[in-house]
Order: sequence, then C-alpha cells, then structure tokens
Amino acid sequence: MQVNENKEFQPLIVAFCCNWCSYAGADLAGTNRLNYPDNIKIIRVPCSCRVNPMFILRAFQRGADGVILCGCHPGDCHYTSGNYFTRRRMTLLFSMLDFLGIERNRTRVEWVSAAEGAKFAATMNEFTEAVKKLGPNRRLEDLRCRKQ
Amino acid sequence: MLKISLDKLDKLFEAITASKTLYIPVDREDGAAEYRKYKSGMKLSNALNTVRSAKDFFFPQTENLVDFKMDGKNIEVIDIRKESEDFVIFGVRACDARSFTILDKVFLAEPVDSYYKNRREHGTVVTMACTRPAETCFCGTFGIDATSPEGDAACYSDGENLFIEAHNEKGQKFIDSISALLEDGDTAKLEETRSKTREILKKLPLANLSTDSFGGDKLNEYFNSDKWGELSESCLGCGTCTFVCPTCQCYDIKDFNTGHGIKRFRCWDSCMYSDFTKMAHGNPRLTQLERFRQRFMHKLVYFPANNNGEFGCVGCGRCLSKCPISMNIVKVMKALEVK
Amino acid sequence: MQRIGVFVCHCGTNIAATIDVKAVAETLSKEPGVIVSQDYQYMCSESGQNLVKNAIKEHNLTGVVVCSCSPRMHENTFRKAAASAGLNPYLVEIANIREQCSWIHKDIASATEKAIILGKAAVAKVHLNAPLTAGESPVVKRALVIGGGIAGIQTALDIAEAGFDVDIVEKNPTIGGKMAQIDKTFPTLDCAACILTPKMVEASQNEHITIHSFSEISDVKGFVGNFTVTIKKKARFVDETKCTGCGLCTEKCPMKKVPNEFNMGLDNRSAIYIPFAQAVPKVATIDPNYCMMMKTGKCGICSKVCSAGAIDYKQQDQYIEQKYGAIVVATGFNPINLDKYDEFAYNQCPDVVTSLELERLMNAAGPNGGTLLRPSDKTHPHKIVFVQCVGSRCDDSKGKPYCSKICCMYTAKHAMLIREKYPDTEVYVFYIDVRTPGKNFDEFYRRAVEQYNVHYIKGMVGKVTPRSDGKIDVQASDLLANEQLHIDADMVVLAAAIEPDKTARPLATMLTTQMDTNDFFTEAHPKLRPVESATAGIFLSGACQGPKDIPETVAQASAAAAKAIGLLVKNSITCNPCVAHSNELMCNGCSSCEKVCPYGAITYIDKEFKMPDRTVAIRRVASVNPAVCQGCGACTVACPSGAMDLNGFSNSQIIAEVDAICK
Amino acid sequence: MNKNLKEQVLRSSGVNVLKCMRCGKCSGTCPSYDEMEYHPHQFVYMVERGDIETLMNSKSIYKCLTCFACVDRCPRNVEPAKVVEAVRLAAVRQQGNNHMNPNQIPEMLDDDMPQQAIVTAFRKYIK
Amino acid sequence: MQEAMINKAKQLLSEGVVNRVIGWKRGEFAYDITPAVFENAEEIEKSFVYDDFTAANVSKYLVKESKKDGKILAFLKPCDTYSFNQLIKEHRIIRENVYIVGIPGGPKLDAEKIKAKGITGILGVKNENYTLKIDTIYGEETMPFYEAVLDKCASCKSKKHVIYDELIGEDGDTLDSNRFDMVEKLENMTAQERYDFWRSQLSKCIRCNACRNVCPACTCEKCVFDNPDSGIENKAPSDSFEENMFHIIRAFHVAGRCTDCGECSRVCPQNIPLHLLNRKFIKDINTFYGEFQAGEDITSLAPLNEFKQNDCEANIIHERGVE
Repeated sequence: MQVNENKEFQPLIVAFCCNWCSYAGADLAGTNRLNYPDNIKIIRVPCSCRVNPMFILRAFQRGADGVILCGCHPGDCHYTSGNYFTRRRMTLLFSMLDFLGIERNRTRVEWVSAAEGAKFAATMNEFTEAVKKLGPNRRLEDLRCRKQ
Repeated sequence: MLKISLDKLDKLFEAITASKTLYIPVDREDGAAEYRKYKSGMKLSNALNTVRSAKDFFFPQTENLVDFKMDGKNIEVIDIRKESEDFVIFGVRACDARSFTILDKVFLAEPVDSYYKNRREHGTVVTMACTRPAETCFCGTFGIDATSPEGDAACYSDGENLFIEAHNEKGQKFIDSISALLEDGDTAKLEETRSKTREILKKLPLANLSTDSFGGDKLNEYFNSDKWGELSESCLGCGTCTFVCPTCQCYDIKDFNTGHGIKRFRCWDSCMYSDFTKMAHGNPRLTQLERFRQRFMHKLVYFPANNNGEFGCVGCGRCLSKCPISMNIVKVMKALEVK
Repeated sequence: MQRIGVFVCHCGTNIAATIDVKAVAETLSKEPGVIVSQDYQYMCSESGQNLVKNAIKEHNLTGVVVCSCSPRMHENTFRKAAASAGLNPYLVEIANIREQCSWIHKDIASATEKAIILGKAAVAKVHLNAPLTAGESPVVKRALVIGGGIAGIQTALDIAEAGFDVDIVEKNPTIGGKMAQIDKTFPTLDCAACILTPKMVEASQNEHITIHSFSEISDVKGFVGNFTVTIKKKARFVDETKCTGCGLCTEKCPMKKVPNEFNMGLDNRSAIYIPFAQAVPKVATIDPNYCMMMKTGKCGICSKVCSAGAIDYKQQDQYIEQKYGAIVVATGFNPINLDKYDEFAYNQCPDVVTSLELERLMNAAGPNGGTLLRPSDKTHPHKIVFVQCVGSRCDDSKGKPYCSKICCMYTAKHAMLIREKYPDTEVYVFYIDVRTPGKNFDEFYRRAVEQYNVHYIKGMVGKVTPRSDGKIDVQASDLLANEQLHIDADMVVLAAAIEPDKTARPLATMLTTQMDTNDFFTEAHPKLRPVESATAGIFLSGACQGPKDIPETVAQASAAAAKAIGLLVKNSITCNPCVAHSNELMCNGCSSCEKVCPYGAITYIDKEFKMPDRTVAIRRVASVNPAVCQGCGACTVACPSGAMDLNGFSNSQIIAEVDAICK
Repeated sequence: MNKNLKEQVLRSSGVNVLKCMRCGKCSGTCPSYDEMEYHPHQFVYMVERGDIETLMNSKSIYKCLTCFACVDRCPRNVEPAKVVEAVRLAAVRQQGNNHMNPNQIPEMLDDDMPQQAIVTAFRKYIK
Repeated sequence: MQEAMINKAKQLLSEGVVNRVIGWKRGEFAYDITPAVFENAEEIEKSFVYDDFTAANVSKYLVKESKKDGKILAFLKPCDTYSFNQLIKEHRIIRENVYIVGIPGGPKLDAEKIKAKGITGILGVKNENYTLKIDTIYGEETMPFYEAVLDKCASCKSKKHVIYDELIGEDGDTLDSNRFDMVEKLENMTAQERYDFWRSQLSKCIRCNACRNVCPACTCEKCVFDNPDSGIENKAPSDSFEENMFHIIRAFHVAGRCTDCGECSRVCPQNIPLHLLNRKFIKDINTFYGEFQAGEDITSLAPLNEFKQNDCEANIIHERGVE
C-alpha cells in the first residue's frame, strides 16, 4: 500500500501474467507506449494455471489491494488446456472470497492475447480504477504485515 | 463473609472496570461459554466452564516476543515488551485456578519466563465455587475442592448472594477496591449450598477415579505398557485436548516474515502434533503412539516426578467433552490403572 | 550466502529517459545478497555482456539480475552470457523495466520506484533459483507427414531426399490432393497433372517413403523427437499388396451410380473404384455404402473377375503404431459449403458451379472429356459470369473473414482459358478488388483483360436467378458506371472461399497444437517461424496454415521439410529444464496431477519408502517425465499436498516475488 | 459537411460504415436500384464522408423498400438499409419536411406497386 | 442393530473372512464413543456399540488399516461409504483389504446440543418415541429427539450405500435435502454481513486442526500447513488473516473431493460451521459445472480436474448474487 499524503489512494495491484499471451500482451502495450498505472506490478508465470490460490491470498496478506490474473484466451492456451483449469479454480476461489465477504472487485481474471496490447492497458486502467474505488484492502489483510 | 446480591453483579463489574480491565465468562450464541473483556450489559455465564481455559490470560495462544526490522542488509532488534496492564479474571473455576499453580511451576521456575511473570503479576484471579458440577468433572481426583476454589479471591453463591473472601494480599486489595458495594452477610444458606454440592461431587460418575496407581515413580510400569497401542490407535493427532487443557504449557517459537521485518512469536504447540519436538535430525517421537503416550505420561508420571508429586491435570473435563473421538485422560487412567 | 550481481540497462534512452537508472542500481545494491550493482548503456551489447561476464568471474556471483527489456527479448542472451562465464544459465533473472515500466510511465519518480520494486522482486526470486541442467532425449529418425496433397508430397520427398524415412498418411484412396483435380496452373498455364503425377510416382517409388493411403491418424502420444502415432488404415476391402490396378473390376462392377468425388459429383463412378487414372497407389477401393455384395451379400463380381484375388469383403480397419521424431501437418483445404448463399442459387441451378467444379468440367479427364458444357443440358455456354469473393472477406456467420488469396488468379486463369478455347464466349468477372501480388501475377491478369477481352466489372453480384428459358439472370452492380446490370448468363462460376479441412481440428487436439478461430494451424511465429507450430516437433506445410497457391505451398512444404530435417539430424534434443517435479516424500498418489497434465507426462510408480514411523511401506507416488513435461504448472496447483513443484517457477520463488512486490 | 448530422445518422442507425469494403453487393441486390438517385453503397459511402444533406434532399430516401436484401447479403454486416432509414429519419425529424400526405396515397396506388411499398410508405412518410 | 452387527462381526471373524473389525467402542458416559479396532469376539462382546451417538466416520482410519496384513471388516453408514469411495478413487485405500458391511445411518445425536440446553451431569440418554429421556445427577430431563440431532444428520444427503460387500438392513435412497439453505441465506446477505458473520465464526478458531485431522479428504502425507517449505505453514491463528487463510485453503484443497460428511463441523470444539465453506464449493460446482457428488463413484473426474470449453468465466462471480 502506498499512501502519499494529500494524494488519492494508490492501490497496490499484483498482476499474474502467463508467459505466452498476457505477458507478451503487456510487452506489446509497452512497445506501443500504451500507458497504464504504475500501481500494476506484473509477475510472470509460465501459464495462468501455475497460479495457486495461495499466491493470491499471499498477495492480499502482504498488503495488495487487488490481484488480477491474465492468461491466454480460452482455446489458445500454449499448453492447450491450462487456462480452462485456471478458469474453474478462480471461479471457485473468487466465489469463496465473495462468500467470506471479501470485496469481489479486488479479484479479476482477464484473457489477454499476445496481440492485445491495447486490451491489456485498458484492462489495467479499468481494474486500477475499480480497486481505487474500493479503497485499501482491510478485510483480507494481515495486520502483522501492515507498514507502520 | 462479605457479600453482594447477585442481581447487583453488573454494579460490581462496573466498579471493577473503573480501575482495571475485567474478563468474565459469557455465553455465546452457540451455547458455549468463553471469557470476554467486560463491557456494560454483559451477563456472567452460568456455564460450568469455558471452552478455552483461563490459562490464555497468562499464557496466550500466540504472543509476540521480539521484532526484527530489516532495511536492506541491516537488521535491527526491537524489544517489544511492555508492562502489562492490571486486569481481573472473574469467575474462574477451582480446576482452572489450580492450573495456574501448575503453570507457575513451569514458567516461574528458573529460568523465569518474564512474559508470563509480567502477566501473572498484573492479573488478579477471582474464582467462583461450583454448584452444578458435570459428569465430566473429576477435580476431586487431584485434591481440588470445587466448593472452595483457590485464587487471589474466591466467590461463592448461595443462589441469592455472592460471597467474597480474599486468599492473599492481592485478593484483599481487590476486595478493598470494591468494598463500597459489599456488606457483611450470613453464610448459613451458603454453607447449606456448599454441602449439597459436596454431596453431588461425591456421587459424580468419576468420583472414584484415583491417582493411586500413578506418580513420579511409575515410569517403568507404564512406559512399555501394551495398552498404549489400542488407546492411541483412534487418536487423530489433532491438538484439541492440548488447546482446551488448562495445564498444557508447551509452546513453539516461530518467526513470521512480514516483508519488512520478522516477528518472532511463540504459540501453543501440542505433543500430539507430528512435528512436535522436531529437531535438526528429525523427530524422536515418530508414531502417534509415542506422541499420545508422551501427553499422558507427562501429566501422570513425568510432571509429578519433577514437581513433588503434583499431577499435571486438574480434572476440568474439557478434553472429555471436546476430543473428536472421545479419547481422554480418564480412559487412559482406567486402562492403565493397577487394581 | 548468496552473491548476487545486479545490472541495470539504460537501453540508450529507452529506459534511462524515464527511469533514474543510477538510483535503481544504487538502491538494489543495498538488497540482501547483492554484492555488485552496476548500470550500463546497452547491457545486451557485447561490452554490456562482458560487464556481466566479468562481474560473474570477478565476484564469483551466484546469481544475476538484469534490469532491462522483456525477458522474452533478451533472457536467452544473458543466460548464454552467464553460461559462458561459468554460471548456470538458470541463475539469471530479468526485471522487465522497459516494456513494463519505462515505456508506459511518464513520471520519473514513480517509474523509478516501480523499477526498483521490479528489481527487488527479481533479486528475491534469484535468491531461490536453483541451477538447472537441461536433460536430453533421443530423436527417432523418422518423420510423419499428415496429408498427401502437393504439400505433403513435397515435404515427404525433401525429407526422403535427406535420407530419412518418412510416412505419408492420406485419408483418401490416393495421394495427390486438390492439385490432382486442377486442370491448369497459373500463371504458366501448364497442366497440373503433368507436373504433379511425376511427383506422386516419385513418392511412391522412393525407398524412404511409405504411403498409407485411405488412412487416418487416430492417436498421437509423446513429444518432440519421440512421438508415438497410431494410424488407422481404413478397410478398403482390396488387398493393396495384391491389386495390380488393372481396373477390370471397376469396369465390371454393376453398381455404376455412385457420385464421383474426384469429379466433384459431376459424373458417376462404380462402387469399386480407382479415383483417377494416375492414382497412387493405383489400387481399387470398394465403397461399402454402395457395393451390392457388402449391402445385400449378393454380387461378388469384382471378386470373380480379379485374377490377382485381391478382393477381400471381410477386411477390417487396421491400426498401426509407429514412432516418429517429427510430424508435418499438411491437411490442406476445401472450398466452403455454399448452401447458405441462396442469392447465388448454387443449390437451385446446376449451371451455377464452383471454380473447382469448373476445373473438372474443363479437364480432359473430367465428365465431359475436356469440352466445356453446361451441366444441365450439355450445351456450350456463351456467356459466363464469374463471381469473386463468395464467402471470403465476410464478416457474417455465413462466410470467412479472410481473403482466400487464390481466387483472383484462378478466375483470371479460367476466364483466359475459356476465351482462348471458345472465343465466341463472353466472360464477365465481378470483382471487389483484384489482388495479384506475385511473380508474373499482375501481368497474367492484365493479359486476361487486354489480350483476351475478359470483362472485368468492379462490383458485386447481388442476385442470381435461374430463368425458365435456361438462362440465368445475374443482377449486379457496376460501381464504376454507377448502374445496376442484368446479364443473361449461361453459366455462373462462384469463387468459393477456402477453409481448412474438417479433419484439422480433431488432429490439432491430438497434436496439442494451436489453431486460430478459422481452424488454420497457428505458426510458432507469424514472421520468423512460419512453418513450425508452437508445439515442438510439429511442422506446418501448405494450406492448413493459411490460404496458399501452389508455388507458395511447395515453398512452404520444402521449408517445413528443412525444419523437420534439422530436427531429425540431431541424435538427441535438449529439454526444457523448467519442468515439474514431485517430492515423493510428500506425494499422496492421489492422481490429481495426472488428471490435469495435458501431455501425459505424469505416471505413477509404486515405491518402497521408509515411513516416519520407522515402518517400510510401498507407496504410490507421481513421477514426472522431464522430456515430456512442458512446464505449464497445472499439476502444481492440482496437488493438494504441495508435493508437485515447478523448476524455475517454484512456489517459493513466486511467493518471494509476491512478497517483494507487496513489501 | 455537417458533423452533427453524421453523428445522428450513425447513432440512430447503429451502423459502422467503416466496415464497408465497397463491394457493391447491396447495390447489386437492390430491387429499387433504378429508382434511386443515390444507391445503397453510395449511401454508406456518403454517410462515411458526412455528406448527409445531399442524401436528405434526394428522393432516394423514399425509394428504399426496406426489403433488407442488402442487409441480408452484405458480406461485412454493414446493414445499408439501416443507414437509409436513419437518413430518412433525419429528414423526417425536421419540422415540415413531410414527404407526402397520407391522403395522397390512394390515388398513387396502381397494380404494379408492391404491397410492401404501401406498408412502408405509411410507416415512414409521416411523423 | 447393534446385536446384528456384533453377530455379523463374530461370524466373519470366525469364518476367517476378516481378522479385525473397525467399529465403535463404548465410553464412560452415554455419548463418549471412540472408534476402535476389535481383534476378537470377546472384545466385541464387551464393548462394541452402535447407537444414537456413534456418529464418527471410520473410513479415514482405513487408509492406514487397509495397508496392514489381512482383511478388516468395516461397518459403514451411508455417508461413510461416500468418503470410502472417494478415498479409493484417490488410491488411498486398498479396497481388497476391506470387507464392507453397510449399515443404516443416522440421525445421530450431538451431546453438545443436549448440554447447550443446560442439561448437565448426564448419566444416560434414552430415546423413547423421539423424546429423549436424559438421566442426570440432577434428576431426569427430557427434550425432543430432533433438537439434539447432529447438524450433519439434520441435512442428510443420502441414505444410500454407494459401496458395500453386504448390507445389514435395507438400502435407502439419496435425499433431496435442505443442505444448501444456510449457504443460500449467507449468499443473500450483503458482503459486510457475510464478512461479519465469518469473522465472528472464524475468530473462534484455535487451530487445533481437528477439522483437518478428522477430514477423510485430508489424507496428505504432509499437510501444507505443517510444511515449512510451503510458504503458508503456521501453527497458530496469529492473525485474522491466518484464520481465514487456513480455512479457505483447506476448503479449496478438498473442493470437488469433499463428500459433505460433516465431520469437520461435528468435531470443531468451537462449533464453527466449517461445513458451510465446503457446501459453498459444492453448491457452486453444482451450479457452474453440473451436479456432482464426490464419492458417488470411483471413476468420474473431480470438477477441478476437468473442464468444459464453454465453462462460465470467473468474472461471473462479480455479476451475480449480493455484493
């Protein structure tokens, strides 16, 4: 969490991007100089299916205000089926977080192909705005990790 | 003896909270009782006991010991110890009151546990005599009189009034602090209540359970007993018995990396867990049998061996009602007992 | 203790203009384990790489973090540099501070802060990197070509030429594909059969080539260098080894009313048939849907006339399992179905034909022996209208969004051939654009217009209405004249869009290769790796990858062959070391990982273990074949006990990155 | 060129005129082609250029039968008939620009007039 | 029933079909019954019990027991057979080493519910026409039978045995239970209300691991929460996050594998309704991917180990129900 005094709330957002589509899409956004907020910090994973729910919870524990998971479009997975598993896993995880009363808009899955630099930037802009509206993550935060 | 009418209890609690933090057992929605910090309007629970014992106040489940702050390659050690606030635990039963004596033998013996000592010194234990013991009670087995609980001060109820007496200086100070609300009372009805309770205690199903077969000198008799196998085979290896037990005092020390530093904390551990006593070379107690045996041998043999015959159990009965598979110290004692 | 070196690249001003690179290097130098932190103008240049190499040697580094462009760009560069300096290449991590930082942010302060965080994450990860060694797996020296059209034939011939065994699997009774059906080829107008059939014969006679005609792929297992393929040889009810191709049976067969696929159903064949005279293999096939013997049990004439005794009505489908090192997909194309285009009256009027049907109508081996006659009344057409882009460049559900690429040229060819052979015929071509990039292509089209007087009209046919007098009313717009035309044509020829063969999609699933939404196989890189699929060891040849004409197909076929040969000459291939591995002590043997593995890389073994309680037990544990695993990580999440982990992207590494970012 | 009008036509038609690849199939298929001064493909192109007023002043906007042949056959899903309709609406929306009075219609009827033309005439010639 | 079971056990032991019997052993009071392995007829005669309090699911013990020498007789209630099947599917039990006798199930009673009525000093419990006559030190008390029924039995999903070698008594059917009512009720709350509900529940957690250790789906050789290398190892509920994390991850790990046997809630010393987390997953799986009952068979793929190309997108969660 980065709170600059007299400035609006700046959320910390972790984006997990699959190496083959979304990470390349993020690169393309960069190549095309498509701006998106510096709140987004990308972690590269081989496939969206590598993302364990544990990682997402971990990010929230450590003070992330939003977590977005990006992968290849269904049917385009470099590993054929990885993102289909991701989709089921994340559906259930998000549903559970929602069930526990965690703000549902702190999590998101988006499919971004290597060619969709513009979509990547737009998605990140939109998601950052959504998380900004929610304010700091308090319901799924580990107080021990909060910075004094 | 000094007394206060039971319907004026809230006044009493308000008076206590004027100077100290007060914890009392209250009923939860699910029917169980737990200690909570007193807030106006709270009602004292009539339950015999809380799910978690009163040991939490002196030996909490997790306790931060020290912090390390990391900045790049530098590490700074931060002593986070603070003087504890004065507090009162009200309504402690005789069994839990005795458990503090047992914990004291562990934590206040050299080397003294300063975290525990700090809390112990600032806490006043006000006990409450039992009137409706349950079938799971067997405090008598360990020489505890449920109608005369220990503690810094003790309370007794005759159904109308609450009588209070001090057992020591701290207890007297406590009574002094609330003396404005107290008046002298006639104890005739109280004595009647207490003797009735004593009669019930004698009739409890476990009233005849005896420690005669156990003690510090019984290591050889029981360590290799063939009973351990069948006793432990259904044990799930969970920590329920340990965590609800008022006398279990084992803990683990762990580091938690907060990202910008380390919080070193201790937390309850259970000898029933597979990683209990795990060391660099591995774990000396490899099977659940050995871990199960450790817990009961500790309470019935090792602890008395090191503490002048005092057993590591107070007969509160929590493990009897909470063990998921209903295996408990009573079943162990009965199985091992030499008749 | 870790000894990590951090190298921050300026990338000229690409990074340095937005990020205070000195500050990044300075801040990261204070991270635990970092003992050297430098910045340099171009880290990927030779001198930049030398900086890294020298630091590795000088400081005896155990890990390297390069803050630069995307790892997709230069991860390999720096890994190689590290390897040459004696550091395991997998101890290098890249922090992407160009594409994902300097290029998208404008504010120097916040971009620098983000770059530092990305750098810290990379440092945190490299702390946990383990040296990895790539394993090797042997290469089976045999290739499989799926599809026996010109693409498949050319690929097979080129691979055979290099001395490797190659099998062609063709689903039809003969190889040859679409090219065998084509009459003449543009822009040279030579006869397709004349140039194709020698290649077919060459393929059948080449000692390295085995042709499995009338066969399909039923299963593919394995991975690059080591595929195991099951080929289903469909029963043709004729013993291939005995049949001499004399054709007596086809003559004597009493069932002669079978639509002839080879001639696009414009004439009939017998129930036992050889698709065309130059078929390879020249072997008869019985069509069980029409054969009287097969349907009623009465007939058996072919069996009686066959002196070779090749007829076998009881023949069963046969399955052959074969190992291959490389697979080339050459499944080709088909014209799309025009049923949905009511406005062109294709289903209502026999004289509205597709271009491929016209090829057969004009071919000497076609239904009319090479004389162009209307299918309806066998008269000479005197006015022919060609309609371009039927189903191509369509944004609707009926057609295809892409340009089919070959139609402009073959239509010019058709128009020219008709005008050449029947000068009394008027030919109209309705076009949206005429697309003729290619050697001698535009000249060819201009010849059709200038020399042969083909009427090219810019506009589209809106409606085709068969009239009772046998003429066809073609209503179209002439955009340049700004008028609506009505042409009373004798024939209408539709340039139907082409689409990948229907067998491609299930095949792609078996091969675990990617396809685009149009079912064309996706190449590994649209520019730099056009004949490889993203799945290692699978190559693409011909129109299965996208619309192509013959010269392009042949060129790509040879390119795919070259790539396949490049793989087959190796005795073994280096595997990706970033693969999953199972901690056997923690594995429960529950099979979750096996169920989600797309590659079948996980098997279970029963293994003896010393259990924590001093007993010895045989436990079922997962075992990953590192040569098969591609490293997606699906199994790591499916595993509830966390026994499965991924090299290079381990749980602890990703968690370390998360922690560093959220610090 | 009137930008507002173009906006209005694009909005009310919901058509993306940029999808047009100028194949002319709409005009090739249009049964009213010969009646029109500006043909379906020209409508699309002129709207793209913003030349709306010319179209609004042309009788062509009343010649479209809304048979939707162009919509059905357009390979790019451009839907020219909707553009024509939108231009017509733009004209109709201007006060006093009624193309004709319904009372006039009976005398205009003849046997050759398609019924659809009558129905559409009622629907769109007045507000 | 108890008599028939004892006879069956003695018969199978004497015939040599099995060499051990897993069942339930009488305790000190009416309700403190312990799962136990019996090795001979005398032991069985002496202390084998099957009554209203024998709720414990013994199938998890068979993970270990089925790997010992000889065949073991297991008496399985309908709900236990689902757990057993699931364990076979996951290769945790050696089927050949278990002889299953299916027995009628609940409803079983919950001593905690009797005690929650303020009834204490319980010496004996009798069921007379669905009224419980409870003999206590303080005299006889009564309460309606159904008010003392275990939560898991009150929303029983099936009376059918999905696997057995033989049955004692009739087999039942799967039931159209009301088990998702509470999940639905929570779903219809606002996010803040849900958050408050779960905080009030999960903050009671003492991380005794009883829920995990009793769970037939939790048979990992080493649990991630006990593994210092997993990154989420922790022994204590040190922070509200830890409490949430433990239960989310645990529910996720058993998602699609949990048969909804209800043991987690039964054994929780703090009465946390943990089964609601599992049921939430079951309900979601049913809604999103079609009806699925873990343990019903041994061949079907777990919902998280398969997919359909037209599965709903994860963001469906953002669009449905109450925010």
